[in-house]
Amino acid sequence: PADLFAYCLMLGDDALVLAQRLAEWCSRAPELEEDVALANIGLDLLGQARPLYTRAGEVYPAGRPAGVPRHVPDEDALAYFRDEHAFRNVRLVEIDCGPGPGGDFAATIARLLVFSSWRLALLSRLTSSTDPVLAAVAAKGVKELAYHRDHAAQWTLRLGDGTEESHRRMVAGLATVWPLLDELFIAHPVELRLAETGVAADPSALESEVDEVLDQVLARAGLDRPEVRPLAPVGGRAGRDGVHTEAMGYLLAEMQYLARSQPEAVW
Amino acid sequence: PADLFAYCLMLGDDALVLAQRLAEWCSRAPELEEDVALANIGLDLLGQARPLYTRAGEVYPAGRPAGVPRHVPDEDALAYFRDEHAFRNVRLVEIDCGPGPGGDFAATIARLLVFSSWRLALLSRLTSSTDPVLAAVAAKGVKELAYHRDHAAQWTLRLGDGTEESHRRMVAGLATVWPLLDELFIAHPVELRLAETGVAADPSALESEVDEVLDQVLARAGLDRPEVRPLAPVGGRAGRDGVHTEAMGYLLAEMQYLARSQPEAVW
Amino acid sequence: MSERTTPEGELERQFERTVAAEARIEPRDWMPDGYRRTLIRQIAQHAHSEIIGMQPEGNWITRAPSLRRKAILLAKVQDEAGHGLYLYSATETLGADREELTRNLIEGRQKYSSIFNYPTLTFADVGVIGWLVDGAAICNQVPLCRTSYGPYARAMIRICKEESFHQRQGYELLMTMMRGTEEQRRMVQDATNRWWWPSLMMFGPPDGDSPNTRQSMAWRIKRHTNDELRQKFVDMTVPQAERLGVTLPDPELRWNPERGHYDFGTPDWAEFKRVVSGDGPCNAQRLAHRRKAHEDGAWVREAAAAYAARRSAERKGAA
Amino acid sequence: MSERTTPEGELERQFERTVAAEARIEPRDWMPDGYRRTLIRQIAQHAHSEIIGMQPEGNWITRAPSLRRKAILLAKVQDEAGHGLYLYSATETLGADREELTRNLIEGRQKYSSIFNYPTLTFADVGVIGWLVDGAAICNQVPLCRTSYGPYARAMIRICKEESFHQRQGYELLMTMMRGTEEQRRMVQDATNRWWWPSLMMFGPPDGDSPNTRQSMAWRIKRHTNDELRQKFVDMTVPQAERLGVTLPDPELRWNPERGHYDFGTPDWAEFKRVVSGDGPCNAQRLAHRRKAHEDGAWVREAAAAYAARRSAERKGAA
Repeated sequence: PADLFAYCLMLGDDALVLAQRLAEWCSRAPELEEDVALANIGLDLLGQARPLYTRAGEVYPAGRPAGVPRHVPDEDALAYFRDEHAFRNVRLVEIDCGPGPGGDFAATIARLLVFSSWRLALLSRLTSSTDPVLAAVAAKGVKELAYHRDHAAQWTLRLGDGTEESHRRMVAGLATVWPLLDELFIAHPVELRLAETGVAADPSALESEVDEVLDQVLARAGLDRPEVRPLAPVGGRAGRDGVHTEAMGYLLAEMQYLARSQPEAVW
Repeated sequence: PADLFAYCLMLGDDALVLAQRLAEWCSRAPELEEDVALANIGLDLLGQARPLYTRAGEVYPAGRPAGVPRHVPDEDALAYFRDEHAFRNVRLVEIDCGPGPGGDFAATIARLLVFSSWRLALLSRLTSSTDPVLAAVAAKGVKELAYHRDHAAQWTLRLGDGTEESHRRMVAGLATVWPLLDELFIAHPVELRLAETGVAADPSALESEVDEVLDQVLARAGLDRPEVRPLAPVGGRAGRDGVHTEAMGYLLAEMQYLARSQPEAVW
Repeated sequence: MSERTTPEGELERQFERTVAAEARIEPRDWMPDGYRRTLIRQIAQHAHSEIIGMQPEGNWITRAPSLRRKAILLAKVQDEAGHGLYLYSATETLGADREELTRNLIEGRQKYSSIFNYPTLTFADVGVIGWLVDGAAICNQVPLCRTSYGPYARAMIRICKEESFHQRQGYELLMTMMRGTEEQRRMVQDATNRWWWPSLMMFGPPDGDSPNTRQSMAWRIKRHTNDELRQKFVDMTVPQAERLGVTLPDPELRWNPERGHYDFGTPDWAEFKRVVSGDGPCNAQRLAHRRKAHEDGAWVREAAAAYAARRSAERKGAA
Repeated sequence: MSERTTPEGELERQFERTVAAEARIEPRDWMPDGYRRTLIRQIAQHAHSEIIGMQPEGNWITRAPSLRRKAILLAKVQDEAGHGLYLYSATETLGADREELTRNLIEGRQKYSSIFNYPTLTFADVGVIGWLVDGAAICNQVPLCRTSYGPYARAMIRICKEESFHQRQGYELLMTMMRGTEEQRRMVQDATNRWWWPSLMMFGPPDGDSPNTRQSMAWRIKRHTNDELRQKFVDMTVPQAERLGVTLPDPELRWNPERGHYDFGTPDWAEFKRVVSGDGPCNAQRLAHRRKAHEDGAWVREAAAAYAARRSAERKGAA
């Protein structure tokens, strides 16, 4: 159950943290249609995170952060009262790809393209997970992710094959996120153990499928695969081990501050 | 004592919040000398805030935020465990004047010019406060503030009379901060009551002195006083009443998050 | 124009008959220039209000204190973007250009609802905006569902439905907070104090000072006067405040059994005028935010247009 | 050059005598080109390290959990900027140009200490950087206080004094945290685990792989080999770790009574090479941060230069 707990957090944290990043765009997107679209994608991801956290709390109550008042549901205890090192998301979702100074709309699209291609492949496999909640989340999620991937691919075409400026920015955006790509396919021991029992999917098995999708989209958009080296882990540990980039602490401070300031409050 | 408590918070919060904003520049300044200078100014202001908070805690222990563990000193209880509405700083110090997207070095200098001219005038009067701690903080502070004002004035000259670009940015920077100027001279009832007993200074009496300084600096820099209207209060309430701009919540979330996440910790 | 006087006169009588019969004017129908101009201005201002209105609540999405509230809030702000979209579409049926309207907004030539020039200072503001601001908006907008211009009326039907949903969610958040801690109750009361008077001002100046009302009512664009709507809002809201357990910050507020309505104090109309004319606590901030988003996004819109033009040229070449 | 062979040879002997006598070379003295180049490179890299080193700790200034720690940290990072300034000044006495060196840094042509390519993940990292990273830096730098080039040696005396102060502050923070909560002890141990091996790598590759060491030692620029300094650091640090109550993450670490030193494991030199060559967890981030600050500040530096030029022209006009 500790493994399943950890695995639910991995899948849930990926979704929550990216939803948080996408929510930053709200009222800042390049056009209204995109405000709507990015919010929609964020909502889908939030909607995936919540049952995953609830499932995590259910299978392994010992994992609930200590000292959180009982009226706080598991999903909020896990989202708001875990410290940075207990977050299991891949580092791709936490970096600033805009609207902050670390990126722009192109970097946001580049990340969404990579993330949704990968997560779609992952959830497709999880539809047959032996854990019923994972299977259900995955079944719903694949439809959502297919839309997210399509949305990102459409924008990759428009930006890659739009103006000189948009091409230049799309190239830079891909270079921003590509170093985080490798980490997506590195299996954590928890994933490997659960994959054996049919609960999880081994992410290393997704690489060629995802690569193919990305290559296709990039080729159609007139873009090359960036030649950048992967972002190193820290002492062999990365996102799945709770070791994040320096951006993560600021993200959590903003997200968790109110909940932690008033732990007894009821929302 | 509640009045003196509130007054110490006003003076302390002005200093702490501006120090926080200046600290954001650290490693981001236009030249190393300026990294050093802005950090120095921030340190002076932090150094003013700390005894003011300690004094506040001393004269009115009931003002200490509830539930903060006893080992946390008053200065930290007040800086880290008060909610936004209990912060009494003027709104000038909290807005983003750079390095965030809300400003740039020129806006930072414009704010520093206005703030330090005003606070120097204020502390000059407080050197003869009947409260010994205020008088001591003021006596030390006037020397510091004289340097801050001089530093800001020098940069105002360089930027106002530097290049076309720097002139344009300095004009914009002044326009960013000028709407917050009027608030500096509006006396809060606490200030008026304490001014009568010689503890505080009535800020409305500082206006002509500060105006003269600003006019002199601007004239030498070839800059005009911006023609902008003052930023409205909210239902008649502004910074001194605990009603802030939307920037304040984010500033506090970043500043207080760690302390609040681990209230039992010892630093 | 003079040569078409007779048919024009006939068209105008036809238009007036349609309006008087409570039937709908549709985009292809003839309509007087003043009607068209009034509608474009009003619908554009309404659209601008939805778009600017994303900011005060959007301010709390990344900081919402529970996942459920985060999802509700994100969905709500998304709906506001959607409302803006329908409304801009409605102006396009009248021949307006969205890009031009957006420029009118960000260059300060067209207004938006002044209520959004106040800051959201705590999470309770999110609830109070739902309760009071959406509540007032609904009072204003329900009659617009029967407004004479078809596309506007249909947009309003959809919008009103979603806004009542938002209003209930806002009220429910406040109810939950009032059952929480002392500090939460303080936050709700404080937010109520700050938003009450601005909400009353949402109905516009007193009828004596509202020059456009008469013509708009004749055209069935508007159906009630500002003061009528304001009274209706107060009557509806006072019992809600009581159920919630908050005090509305108006010492003159009391039930008047003779009128069958609540009496209430006079909003600070001088403040109203200041905020409308640009001097509210957030006017500059809201416009700067919108302007920045628009300008930062210019390269994206240009890329999309260039891409679409190229694809369309290719299709023509292939045909 | 050949025509000046004799005086040059004389100058070179003079230089070598000065160095061998442990006296100081000063800016106006003759010095071999290789000595000058080596010094410029080494001092510039040291300056770059101070400047880049502002970032990992600077990352916690706005979030420091007490006002005292905030002030200590801000002052420390400010000192690092100050160290950068002295060191760039020392390179200027050798004829280098600060702007050019800065460009070398931000364009990746000159290195800085690889230790700063690791992230600071918790506030304990601030303490551990003081303890281990400043501790290792001091081991490296104390001998430089007697280095043969005068301005460098004098800068190092001042820097070492401040760094020992920082080191004590870092250790004191960790001591305080270890007396705090369980979570704080976990943070200190975790930070120690992450920073220990990178700290050992600060002394550079093993002596067998360090090609420049011999010449630098002959010139009295360097006085101990990498491995000697590394051993000294380990010997100094192990008892400190024990006092603190943390475990150093090296199973091979044990006292060797025969050698009178601690034996310890081999750092992951493959990782070291990757990080030096640009592939650490933060290399790209650190450089991008520095580049952005430099580029964003260009208009300020230009304005200051234009202003200074104008004032100086006026003074000349007046004279």
